[in-house]
Amino acid sequence: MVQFVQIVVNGVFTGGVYAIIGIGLSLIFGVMRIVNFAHGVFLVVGMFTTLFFFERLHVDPFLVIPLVVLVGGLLGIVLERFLLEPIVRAPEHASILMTVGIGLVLSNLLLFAFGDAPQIINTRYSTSTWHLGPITFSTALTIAFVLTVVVIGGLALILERTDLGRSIRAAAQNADAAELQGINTRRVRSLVFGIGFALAALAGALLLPQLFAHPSIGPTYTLKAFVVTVLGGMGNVAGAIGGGLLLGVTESLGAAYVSSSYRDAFGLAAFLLVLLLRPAGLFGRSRT
Amino acid sequence: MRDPGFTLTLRHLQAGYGDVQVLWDVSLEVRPGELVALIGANGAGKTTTLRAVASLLRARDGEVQFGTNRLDRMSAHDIVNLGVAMVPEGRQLFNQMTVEENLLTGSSLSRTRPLRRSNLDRVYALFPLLRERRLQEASTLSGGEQQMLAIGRGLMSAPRLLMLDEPSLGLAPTIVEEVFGVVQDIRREGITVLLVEQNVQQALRIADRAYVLESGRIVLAGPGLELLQSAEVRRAYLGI
Amino acid sequence: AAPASGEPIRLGAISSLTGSFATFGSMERAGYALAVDDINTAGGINGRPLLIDLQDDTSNANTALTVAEQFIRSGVPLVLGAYSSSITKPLAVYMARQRVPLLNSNSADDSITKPGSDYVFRVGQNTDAYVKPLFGLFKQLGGIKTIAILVSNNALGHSVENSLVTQAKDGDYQVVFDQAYDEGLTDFRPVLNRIKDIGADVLAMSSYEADAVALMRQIKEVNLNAKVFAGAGATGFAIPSFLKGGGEAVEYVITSAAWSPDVHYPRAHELFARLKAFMGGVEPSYHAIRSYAGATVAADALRRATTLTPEGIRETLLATRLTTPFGTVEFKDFNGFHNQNPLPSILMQVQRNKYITVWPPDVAVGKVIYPTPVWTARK
Amino acid sequence: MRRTPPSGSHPATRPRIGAGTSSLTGALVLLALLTFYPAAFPSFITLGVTIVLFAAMASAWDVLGGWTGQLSLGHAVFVGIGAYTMALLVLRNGVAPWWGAMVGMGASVVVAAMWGGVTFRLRGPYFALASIAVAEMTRIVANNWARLTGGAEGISLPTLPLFLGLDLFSRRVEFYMALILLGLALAVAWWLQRSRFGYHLQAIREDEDAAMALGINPTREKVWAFLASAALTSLGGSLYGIFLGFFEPRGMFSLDLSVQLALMAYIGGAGTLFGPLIGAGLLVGGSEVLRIYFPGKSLFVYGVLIILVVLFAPDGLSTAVRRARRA
Amino acid sequence: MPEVLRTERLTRVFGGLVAVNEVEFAAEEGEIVGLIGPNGAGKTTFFNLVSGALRVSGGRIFFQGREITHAPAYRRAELGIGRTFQVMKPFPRLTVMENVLVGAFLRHPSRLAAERWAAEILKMMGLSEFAAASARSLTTAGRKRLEIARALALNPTLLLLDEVVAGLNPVEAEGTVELIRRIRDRGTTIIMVEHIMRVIMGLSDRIVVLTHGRKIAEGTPPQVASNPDVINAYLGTH
Ligand SMILES: Nc1ncnc2c1ncn2[C@@H]1O[C@H](COP(=O)(O)OP(=O)(O)OP(=O)(O)O)[C@@H](O)[C@H]1O
Ligand SMILES: Nc1ncnc2c1ncn2[C@@H]1O[C@H](COP(=O)(O)OP(=O)(O)OP(=O)(O)O)[C@@H](O)[C@H]1O
Ligand SMILES: [Mg+2]
Ligand SMILES: [Mg+2]
Repeated sequence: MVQFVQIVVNGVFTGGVYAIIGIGLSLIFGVMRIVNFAHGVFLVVGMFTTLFFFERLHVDPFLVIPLVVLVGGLLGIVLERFLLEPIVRAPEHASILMTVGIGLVLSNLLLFAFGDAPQIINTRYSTSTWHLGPITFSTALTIAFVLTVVVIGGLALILERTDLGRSIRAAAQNADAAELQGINTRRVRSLVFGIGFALAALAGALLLPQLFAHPSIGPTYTLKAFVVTVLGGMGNVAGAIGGGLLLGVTESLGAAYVSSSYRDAFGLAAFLLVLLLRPAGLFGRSRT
Repeated sequence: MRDPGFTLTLRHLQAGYGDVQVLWDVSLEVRPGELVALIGANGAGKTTTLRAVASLLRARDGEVQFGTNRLDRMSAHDIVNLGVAMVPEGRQLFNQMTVEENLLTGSSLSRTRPLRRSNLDRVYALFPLLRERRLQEASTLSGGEQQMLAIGRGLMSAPRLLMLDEPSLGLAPTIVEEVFGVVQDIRREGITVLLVEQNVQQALRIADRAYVLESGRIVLAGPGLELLQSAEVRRAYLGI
Repeated sequence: AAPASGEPIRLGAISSLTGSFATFGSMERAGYALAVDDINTAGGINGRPLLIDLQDDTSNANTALTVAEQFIRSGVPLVLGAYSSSITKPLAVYMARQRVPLLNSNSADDSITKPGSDYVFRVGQNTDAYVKPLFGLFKQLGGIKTIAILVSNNALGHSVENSLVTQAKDGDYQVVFDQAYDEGLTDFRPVLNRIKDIGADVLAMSSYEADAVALMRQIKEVNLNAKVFAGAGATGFAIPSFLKGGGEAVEYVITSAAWSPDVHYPRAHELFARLKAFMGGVEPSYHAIRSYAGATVAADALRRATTLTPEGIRETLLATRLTTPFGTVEFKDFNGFHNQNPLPSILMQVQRNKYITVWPPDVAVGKVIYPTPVWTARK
Repeated sequence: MRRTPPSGSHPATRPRIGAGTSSLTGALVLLALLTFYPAAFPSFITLGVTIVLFAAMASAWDVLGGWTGQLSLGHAVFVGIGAYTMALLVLRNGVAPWWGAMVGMGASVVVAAMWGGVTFRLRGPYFALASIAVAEMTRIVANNWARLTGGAEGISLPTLPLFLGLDLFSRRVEFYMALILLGLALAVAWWLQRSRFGYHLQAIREDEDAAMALGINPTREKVWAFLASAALTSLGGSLYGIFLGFFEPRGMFSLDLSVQLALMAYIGGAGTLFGPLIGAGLLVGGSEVLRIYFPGKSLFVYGVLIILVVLFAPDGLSTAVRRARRA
Repeated sequence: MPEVLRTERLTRVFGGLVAVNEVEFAAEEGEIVGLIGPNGAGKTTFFNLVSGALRVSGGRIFFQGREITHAPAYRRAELGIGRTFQVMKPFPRLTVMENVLVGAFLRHPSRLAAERWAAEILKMMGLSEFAAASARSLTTAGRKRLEIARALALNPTLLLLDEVVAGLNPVEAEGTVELIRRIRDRGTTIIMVEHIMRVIMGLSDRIVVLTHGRKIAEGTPPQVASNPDVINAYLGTH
């Protein structure tokens, strides 16, 4: 029983990390209808940025988060301005191809800048834990989890409740009409892409103390992000938490009690089922 | 309270899509407080004219001026800030947002936010159906309900100049009456109106002045009632 | 001897200089480059300089095949490469068909030389060789009965797994847990909790670079104890970044390795230092040394060959017996392997965040610390 | 005042009807020219095989992705099924590879029918995401089900019987086989361009509801398109398996491979006759050129190339060229 | 006259809203039936139910005596129900000709015959000169005609027209009215939704009035026009 609880708890906390991996992707899809294949690479950019500051400034990786988020945001805005804005009226797949290209270019730039060895940092809490009765919690995962909930909650609130949020959604759904309401849709798109990139970078910063950074690891994260967001509902920001948790727990239980070699398959099976049965995501309003 | 001094002037406007030129030479004027109708056959370029004014479409040549501002050099959202609102053809709603969210989006500029509550009440008073459907997603509204929402959203920004593109399209007769009533009310409040309508008779009846657009050129202009009597208009647009 | 001069003799080499295996490509490049330098300053191939034309396969098998065709068409008598088994295998199939020898240094999969082909030669150890010393050590230590196996779900991992299972059976050890995990975003906690539940004297693992650190960290986190934590497939457990990234979590881990600077082969220490300098201060892994050895072996064969044709070189390779800084290289048939270098591998243990060679006894420079202290007893 | 016509419009922006014959000639000339490739570039036959084979598979992808508008990012499944079925039958049952390829085609068709039947009610990006999931799951199963597939270690093909007296491992033979496959794929695309079935597919792509109102059963037509696409891709996979001689699930069922096929079709121009061919030529041939001229930087430059094409020809190169020629 | 369409207690619910409420409706061969009612009354929903674009919540639908309540949309098109969409749905990347051709293939599997048939329909709809233009470039009126043309290509027994006159000026509207008469004269039964009274009163043999999803009146144009309920709910006193 303790073991079962432990495994579920692990799943939940890993799920928190998954949520933060997916959230930027979900936002960018929800608002810009872009299926962002570069998302995982953005995350890796966040990892390397953290690494860079960590090694230069010799401070705790969690302390450089604001800097990393800022860098991510700016990069996102620049990319949007110069590469995505020009194709805003092109067919849907053009943006997919564009993000594939962006991902290749970014990961190779990382390769030139940081070399091709996997980078691992060792911090106090990389392996530290705290306990609640017989259950063990990873400190790094806990910090990541709390930050995730705060960030996603805040973002969801902004999108649902504020004028800014409504403007963002309006620009997403009908750019011309949004312009006619005085919304600067170009700026909104840049902003959203910037936020999306910043969120991915944040995820990278949160993950670095536990996992490693490598220029070519991006696609793995992209795939995870797809799964998370579909489970939670593409574009449904708050749903990403639910999607992440569901994925985390499914994988944990599957890996522990069935077989770890099929771990990813459990998540994918859940993903496919949700797609088929509730296309709007488990936590979205169903449109049918 | 009448707004002083903001006249909309189009001078020799040319515009089009891709390699197709639609507007060849459009000059017209809408003075403060006026209700001006723009009529013409399908494809004459009425919508294109409004889109060019709103800067949704770049003019190829000519000028669009509102007061002292050159609209053709501004971006669409900045024009809205000057107080020029447009209710576009084909509704153009925010489909995945609720009725109320659509309306609120219409008043998100700092200039209009203070008036938000009262504007919302006014729109709901005008179209009670919309109040009933407040929390429904715009995409699931009936055609007519969508039209009401589009007009309502346009009013939410408390404009100086309101451009309406076929507001009566697809509305039930009683509602059409109401909409034309609303248009006149709006004008009475001092808001300038540029109206594009296929319901030529009604439009000319309430318009101070009207222009007739044909193949991208203004071919006739004059007071609404006068045009209504014109043999040419009657034959070409009223089928009488 | 005087430095080589005249018309160079050209060999082809294929490695992953870009793409997902680029980490190892840069190691191979360093090894080849230093070897060519050394060979040519020492008189080259009977006076003529050696030229290794190193081409990037972009971590992609199609590209490797395209490059191989161009090499063969341009008359290269021998090709060196590639790094990843997934590229080396199709390459080996093609080279064998074209009857041009392929000299591989770094792919570890057993299946490259088992059953192998007449045209494929491997300098590096196979996974059987990685696993073997572990069991030698276990026997010496005593008190070990049960083994849990956790490997990455790829060719190398399964190859190690097979070697472990077979050799465990031969030595009468009981395999109490045996699973593979998917690479990538690695949350090992669920599996580790299972293993903790089951309990085993040895946890034998095989992982690429980065997973190895994550694995050890999470072992510490879930407080999983064993008498021995073993990196049975070398790779991720036997490279410098394992120490750097793992910190105290990797202390006492015993890993098999192809090579260490401790070994008593000639010029081993010196070469290690030169490679490090060549790579701008990055610590070379054993892959660089093995590539160096591969190039040396190739040069040796060229020197001895009567004709510089693929067939001539293939025949000379068969008679290779050469001591390199990496160790003795010869190509033998044994246990189903064909043209495989039978060099044993060594074991190193992490002690005070350094690799200390602990096995076999004749090269060991330190003593094994055994059993591994439980996590709670460490500070 | 003149009475203006009820609707105004502009002359042909896309004169497609009747364009069929000239593009047919084009295709035949192209195929004829390609038959000289091995003689002209004897050191680059491997490259030629790769280009022609990927062109054929990208064209096959395009039947579903371009003509029907169902963006699949899981077509590697069929490449894998084609390669594995053929190889396993050769290895385990001694079945000749061409029969194995036929069986693989059948297996792919069955898989496509089930896959399509289940996921075709998903629209737009959701279908694409589902296809990624299907392919990844297939990869994981193939990787783990060692008893069936040989597992993660992969399988290699030993000697193969001669095919009509030809050595299937000869690059030259492989080239002509790939060319025949490309011819087949082009024939299908040419037929789609003008047949009722092709129009049905395009109608579904443009607006499924409207298509249904015109008596088209979208699910059925999409499934047919999927079957055709899967069958052709599977043949390509069998040939690819022979070409490689060794393969493992992570390569054969990889997302990367699926994305590449889609990329080729889109870059060249999806839903056009020559688009996928142009895309394959550019991406495969181009990356070889880049590899030689930008050693170490080729993937970077490749990425830049994709970005440039999307920026300046978002509808694909063949569409851009056609537009440029008209202007 | 044989009955072409009949619905029994046809009902459709959206969440809490009953958009079509137990509607009994019938149309006979060769009739033009006008369907009117306030905005949101359920007219388009009714069309969607009859054409199969939406599933029914209750009740039954018969076409030429055959029950089609649960038949899929494409099957109904095959049987002979053609429709236009209020929110127009052209195939934008196909030419005008190709748009019609897609429908024409249903009755004419051979391409040549289909093309001939499509050309004929384009001519009838006055769209011939735009045959090679892309559907995207048509104006509102053009697109409305294209909607009709496409539906006509099916050679339908029953044609559902949803506001095909709205947005046309009176002269253009007259042209479309003329067209609709011609279609009827070829034997096609027509049900049309329209808010322009001049058009609907002039064209319809019979008019059915919906409000809040319920049928509140039915009869000849003069009967309906003078029905106080209809005046109250829809026409207004103006
Ligand atoms: N996006 C577009 N691309 C190409 N041509 C267009 C586009 N939009 C409109 N046109 C063309 O421009 C011309 C004028 O169209 P516009 O919409 O301004 O006419 P309109 O007077 O508003 O007609 P309607 O009464 O039908 O709304 C038409 O010939 C139309 O075909
Ligand atoms: N998918 C849906 N979900 C929820 N409500 C819907 C949906 N579709 C339609 N409705 C509602 O059903 C009612 C009937 O809509 P319908 O489109 O049938 O009206 P209509 O009679 O065609 O009106 P109009 O004349 O304005 O086009 C409307 O109130 C509309 O808001
Ligand atoms: Mg218009
Ligand atoms: Mg309607």
